[in-house]
Amino acid sequence: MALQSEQIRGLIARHRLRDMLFDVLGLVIMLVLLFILSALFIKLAIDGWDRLGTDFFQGYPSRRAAQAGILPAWIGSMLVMLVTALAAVPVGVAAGVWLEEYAPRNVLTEIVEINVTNLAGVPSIIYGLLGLGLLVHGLGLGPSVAAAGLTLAMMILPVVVVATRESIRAVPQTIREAAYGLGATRWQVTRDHVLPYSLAGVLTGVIIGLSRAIGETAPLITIGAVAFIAFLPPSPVDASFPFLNFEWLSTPFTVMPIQMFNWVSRPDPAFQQTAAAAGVVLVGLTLLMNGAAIFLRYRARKRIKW
Amino acid sequence: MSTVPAARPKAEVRNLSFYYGDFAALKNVSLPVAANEVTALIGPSGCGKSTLLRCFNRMHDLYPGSRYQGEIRLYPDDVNLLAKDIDPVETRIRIGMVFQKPNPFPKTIFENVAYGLRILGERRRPVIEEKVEKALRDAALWDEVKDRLHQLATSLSGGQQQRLCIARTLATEPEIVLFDEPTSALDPIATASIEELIIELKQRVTILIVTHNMQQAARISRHTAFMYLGELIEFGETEQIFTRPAKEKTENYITGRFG
Amino acid sequence: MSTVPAARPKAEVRNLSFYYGDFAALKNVSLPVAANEVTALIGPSGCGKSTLLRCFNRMHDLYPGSRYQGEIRLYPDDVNLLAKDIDPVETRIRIGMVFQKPNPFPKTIFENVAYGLRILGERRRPVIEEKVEKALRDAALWDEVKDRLHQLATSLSGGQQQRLCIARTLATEPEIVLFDEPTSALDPIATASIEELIIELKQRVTILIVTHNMQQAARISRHTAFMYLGELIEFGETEQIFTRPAKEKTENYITGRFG
Amino acid sequence: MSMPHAGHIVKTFDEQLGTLRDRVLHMGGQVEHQLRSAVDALEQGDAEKARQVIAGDREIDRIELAADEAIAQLLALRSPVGVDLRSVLTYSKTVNDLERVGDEAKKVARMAVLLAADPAQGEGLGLGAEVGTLAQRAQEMLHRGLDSLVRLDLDQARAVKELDRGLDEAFDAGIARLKAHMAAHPASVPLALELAFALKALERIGDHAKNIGEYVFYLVEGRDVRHPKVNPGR
Amino acid sequence: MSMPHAGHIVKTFDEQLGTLRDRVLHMGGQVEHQLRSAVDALEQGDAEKARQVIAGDREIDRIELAADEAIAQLLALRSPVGVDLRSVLTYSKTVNDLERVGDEAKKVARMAVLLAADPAQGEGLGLGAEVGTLAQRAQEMLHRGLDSLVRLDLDQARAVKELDRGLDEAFDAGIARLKAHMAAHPASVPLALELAFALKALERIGDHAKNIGEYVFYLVEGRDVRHPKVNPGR
Amino acid sequence: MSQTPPPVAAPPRRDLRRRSFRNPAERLIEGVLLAAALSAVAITVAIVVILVVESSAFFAKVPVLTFLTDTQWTPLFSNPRYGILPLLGGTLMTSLIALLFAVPLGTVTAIYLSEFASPRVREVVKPVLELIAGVPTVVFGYFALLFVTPLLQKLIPGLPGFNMLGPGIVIGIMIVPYISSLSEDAMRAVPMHFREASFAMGASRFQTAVKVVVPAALSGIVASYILGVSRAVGETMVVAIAAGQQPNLTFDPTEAAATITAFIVQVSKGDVPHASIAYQSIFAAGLTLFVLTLLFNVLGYFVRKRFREAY
Ligand SMILES: Nc1ncnc2c1ncn2[C@@H]1O[C@H](COP(=O)(O)OP(=O)(O)OP(=O)(O)O)[C@@H](O)[C@H]1O
Ligand SMILES: Nc1ncnc2c1ncn2[C@@H]1O[C@H](COP(=O)(O)OP(=O)(O)OP(=O)(O)O)[C@@H](O)[C@H]1O
Ligand SMILES: [Mg+2]
Ligand SMILES: [Mg+2]
Ligand SMILES: O=P([O-])([O-])[O-]
Repeated sequence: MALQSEQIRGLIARHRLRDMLFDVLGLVIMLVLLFILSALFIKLAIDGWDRLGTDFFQGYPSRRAAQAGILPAWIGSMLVMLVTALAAVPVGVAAGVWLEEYAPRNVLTEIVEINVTNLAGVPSIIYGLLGLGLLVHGLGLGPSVAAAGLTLAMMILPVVVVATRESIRAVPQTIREAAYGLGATRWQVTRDHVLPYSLAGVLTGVIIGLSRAIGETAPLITIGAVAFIAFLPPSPVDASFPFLNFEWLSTPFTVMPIQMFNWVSRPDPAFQQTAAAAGVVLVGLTLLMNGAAIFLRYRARKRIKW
Repeated sequence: MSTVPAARPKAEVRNLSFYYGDFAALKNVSLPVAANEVTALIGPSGCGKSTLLRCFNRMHDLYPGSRYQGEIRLYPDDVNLLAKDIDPVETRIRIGMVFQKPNPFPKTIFENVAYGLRILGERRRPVIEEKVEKALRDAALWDEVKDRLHQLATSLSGGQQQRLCIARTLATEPEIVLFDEPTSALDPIATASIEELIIELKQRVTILIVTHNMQQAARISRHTAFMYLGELIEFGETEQIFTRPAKEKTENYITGRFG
Repeated sequence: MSTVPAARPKAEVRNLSFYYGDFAALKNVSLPVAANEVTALIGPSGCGKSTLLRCFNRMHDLYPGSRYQGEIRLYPDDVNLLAKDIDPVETRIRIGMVFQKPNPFPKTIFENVAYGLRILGERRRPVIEEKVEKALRDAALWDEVKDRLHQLATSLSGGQQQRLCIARTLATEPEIVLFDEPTSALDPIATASIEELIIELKQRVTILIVTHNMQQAARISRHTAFMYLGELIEFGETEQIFTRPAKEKTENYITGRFG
Repeated sequence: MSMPHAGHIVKTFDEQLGTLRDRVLHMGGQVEHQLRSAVDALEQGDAEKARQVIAGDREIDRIELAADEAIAQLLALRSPVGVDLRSVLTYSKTVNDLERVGDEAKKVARMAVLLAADPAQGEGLGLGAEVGTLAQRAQEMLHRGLDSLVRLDLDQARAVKELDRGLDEAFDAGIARLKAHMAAHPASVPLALELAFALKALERIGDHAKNIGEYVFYLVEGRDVRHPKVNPGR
Repeated sequence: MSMPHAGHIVKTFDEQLGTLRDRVLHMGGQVEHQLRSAVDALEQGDAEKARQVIAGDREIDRIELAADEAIAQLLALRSPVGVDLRSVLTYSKTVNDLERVGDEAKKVARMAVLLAADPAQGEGLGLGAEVGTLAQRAQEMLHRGLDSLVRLDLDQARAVKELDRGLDEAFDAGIARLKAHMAAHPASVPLALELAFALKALERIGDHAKNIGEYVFYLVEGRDVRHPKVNPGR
Repeated sequence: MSQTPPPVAAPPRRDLRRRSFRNPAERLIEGVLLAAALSAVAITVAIVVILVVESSAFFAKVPVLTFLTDTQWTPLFSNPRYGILPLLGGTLMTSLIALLFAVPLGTVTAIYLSEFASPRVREVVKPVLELIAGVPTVVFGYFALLFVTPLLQKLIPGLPGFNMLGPGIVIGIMIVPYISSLSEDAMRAVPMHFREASFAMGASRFQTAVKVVVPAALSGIVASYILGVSRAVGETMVVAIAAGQQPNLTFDPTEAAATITAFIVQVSKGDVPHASIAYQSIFAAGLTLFVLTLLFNVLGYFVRKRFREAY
């Protein structure tokens, strides 16, 4: 032995102490973080608690804080999400599939990849400017549900693409080779294996993307969402033929976070309570969605073993 | 190179060179593959064994940047598998492959074996059931799994998984089955059953196997090819290769001298 | 069980049982480990070879929920390695380990070998340099890497990486080195050099090796232990185990009959 | 019947070992046949039969070569260990001894040819009884030796050893009688000397049979029981 | 000197093969020594030396057992293939032949004891020249056979085969002379018969030496050249 | 002995030549997928085009040099000045505060979670952190304005209601989970056998973490910082709500200041006529922001790529 065991024991004791210190440090930091966050949420809940009631969900915005409700906001949010999901999911998943399963190794692929990565990092407000310039004015959609939905769709597209790619990448190459080895075509391999096995991951990504979209404020402000909307958009479903109605796409709208922003910005503390109430709803909604995503991923991990 | 006494060749590699980009992984390899026999490819790491094996079912076509030169003729059709007008997908249906790590699909045992049939457009449930059973029997797995056909394949042991992969390959009745180090992830007992299975299978199919384990080549193959740095150094009957190899390189390799 | 003719035991397992939770992975195993000899553990998958090996350096302590019962005595100190008052870290400094897959740290070759020394608080550069060189020489790697000590270890070939891992372990001069299937990821040539190395190393250290490859146990070990379902079935001189095993189970296993 | 090489997971290995074993036993049968024919030829003065034996030795040689090649292949391709290795080594040694027995049978047959050419002389030697006893014992030993190998029967193997003592005594007695006869009938010397060699051959056959019995011990118990004087118990 | 078993990555394997080879060559040396002593004893009528030879055969037996065990271990632990396997098989067969040579030397020594007890008789036999020639040839063959193994020298191995022919002729001549002598001097029969057996032993030694030469062909070229009649070319 | 194989009824051999009917379907699918992938490129192009086109009208009126060097940003004044520096300063200050807060906390948390915490703690804490990362930013804006700033006002008397410190810290809190989660992923991706090798040599947990795991995951960790910066820079709602709307070139964190993003929101909230200079100015500001984040993103991309190649 190079060292005497006495020396070694001393060394080990010192190392142990350091381990313990770091262990405590880490735990403390984490607890503090969690404490701060829970304090924040608890304050939010306390502030908004009184306003949370059925009226709140069924009421229209009002000049009087005590009567202000979020009906148009949450319906607006739902409609915008519908557009976003319908636009972003198929395109995002398809793009992810192309990148992982089809892309040849060439410049085009590299360009697409860099673009996706970059888009994921572009601040949301830039998407707002894009929506404003391209959709609202360029295509003349105006500050409508359609413009909002598409703007958010562009924003979460990279999220969906990246989530799709990552969960597809988790499918081992050996599984693909097994299927190809049996004589499957590229699309058969994708359809029968890659997509089914990565479905949970894709879904997780979609939910996380949508939950981001539902809480997003800045881009929608930029494209001109109005905070004060005292009516509902026309229903998408008609009683008479052709049963579907697309008028809602072109109506002005508001959404939850904008509503909340509007209330926060008012100096009146009563409105701030209302804002808190909206905040509680918003946090609840996103937590629910994220929770669902986490659960899905957890279950998928448990179910699929390679 | 020794001449092959193989009565009926099932395939024949002729002057095959293969390039990953600019790197020549195979250099002018020629090799017969006797029908209904086991032919083993041995050689040190990176000598091109797997590369050669994967030429047979055009696996390289899945990845960009590689290039074939030369022929692999398949009999009795007498076509060149590497020709431009040959469909790699069709090739893979007729030439099956079993991989190093058991890689069952994360589906049920039944669905794993049925998959190849479904690809071929088989829809009739009774036909599928019958063929799945036959394939599982051929892979000496039926008795072990017949009561749990609808459990996940991943619940099987390593050796069973590998036999399942073999059954999956057999279900579509390929003419040649390629094995790429099929037992290197398995323990000696599972290895022995796979070896036994391979020996049995040769009655039905022609087998080409890559193995790191020289003793394995010795145990199961009729012919052995020794490769080195992308070249075929020696090809001959296995017993000759292992008792009196003609080339010094072969002798050095099999006896554990500096390669 | 055969008695051991080992002159000097370096360690001795006494009535060791080991539990992962409620599952008994080792059942009352007793086994001497002769000093400056290679002792091999063989047996089918899941028989507890790795579990036993990892008891020697208390690797199980890293994961919760396992339990030892029995002793591993280390000589000449004559202490029980599994005793509560023995620090696993100290044990690991004295008993090195080499893993199945070569796992050099993603650092330079030099830093890999120096790692253990730095952990032990060595700061003097010349001392470190000297010991690194010695360890690399002992691992028969010096000549191959002396001109590229500051390149990344991952640029080495598999066999070299494994020898680097051995050098890394040797640098801190352990008394016992544990090998868990050190060559199962390597080709025959790299395997042979590792085997040669292990045989050389026994002059310096005592070696305990787990291997799936029975021939490997035959080639390099002085004593062999055959385990089955967590029990030690037979222990004896390797040549006896392989030419005339005393137990039928051993005979069946080594000859490839149903285990 | 205990077959030490049944039950491998890889059945081809069983087959190959079985084939080798059968080959060795077949060789044993052939050699027994050669010996019987040679002895018959000697006793019956049948030169034709003796010549057949002499010619038949080539077949034995051929079998030996084939068996040795099979053994080399088995060792090269299967790396047997444990009982499998002991079996192969036993077969290898047995083949060697059987070939020697075949040669000895040929010597006996050569003697038979000589005798047949000069039956009167043969009568004169009057050694029918001795040769008969020796031949019978040698045959029995060979048969039992092979039998012990077939059945892995250590009792039988031990019995062969016992028989060898008797054979040696019979040989000594035969030689003594021959010496007396030669001294008394100088004219018989040339033939008598050949007969002595034939007796020697029969005695050697006993030794080879004993060897086979000893190999069986090695096969079954893993201990080499040859040369007990230098090798006490093992 | 070409050593077929040098240069393994695992040097222990070289060592083990080397040890086995040395053991076999050592045995060859011992056997040569036994033979020389036996022949000396015979020629010099030195009973003491002859007895040493007889006692010394135990040592040969011991070496044989040890070598066989080493071979079994090498096969079990190293699974040799190719030239390594051929070496091991060659050593195995060589050991067997050497042991037989040892036995034959013992026989010669026994004869020497008998002769020494009755020197007058021995003189009378007057076979000094024949025995001398045979003994010398047998010794040379053995030496050359072993030499061809040491050097893997096929020319040498071939030469041994040539020599065997001469030995066989010398043996036949010797036996013919003996027959004549016995017929002429009936009193010499007992000793003469023993001498015949001794000559036979020397002749057999030549055969064994020839065998060793044949094994060298197998080792070097991988073809079995024994029994050329049934085995054309191979 | 090998018997001759029993005659097997050979299945009809399939023709190996390429079949034409399969290809069109496969090709169609590939085309659709490719189109989807190209949409990412299209979006980027659209962003660049919109930003450049709209701001080129702006730069026609305001010279680029002035834009980059003027220290005043007063587009809504009657005497408008268009110097981006105050907005840039505000953006960088808040981001810096956020990073000073988030990097140490995020890193320590990541190391703790990856190397020290028991699996059970990790299984609870990690999802919680991820949940936090999903909370809408407007809610954090609320916290910054109505919780953190009042708290800070107690510690720092005289702190104005709008300041950079409060939102900076809140952004920091927001990106801690982001950094810790990405860093922890990078550390988890370091194969277990490296740790086992280190422990087997007698290293302590801390040594293993610091000398083996962190270096091996370094580029992943650094990438998480860079992406964190990028997020902080682009963060809008917190600053729009709590940092004030006054462009103010200052490095005093207790002062109020506007960021680029806050300015854009401020303009958008009002009814800005299309094609007015105010309208165009937000695109100019947006272009600046885009270029800034692009730099970070590209840097992050390459650092991460190196990390992916490590094993
Ligand atoms: N996709 C690839 N791109 C570039 N080179 C490759 C690729 N795959 C393999 N090679 C190289 O081609 C050579 C042959 O590789 P191959 O996998 O066929 O070897 P192998 O004999 O199967 O080795 P192993 O026994 O390690 O599997 C090697 O030098 C390898 O580095
Ligand atoms: N962490 C663990 N938790 C629970 N059971 C375990 C764990 N590790 C191993 N086992 C079980 O303990 C038994 C012995 O495992 P061990 O890894 O020692 O086997 P082994 O002989 O080394 O096998 P192999 O050759 O496959 O490595 C096996 O049944 C295994 O399933
Ligand atoms: Mg293990
Ligand atoms: Mg013969
Ligand atoms: O013929 P043998 O040498 O065996 O007496």
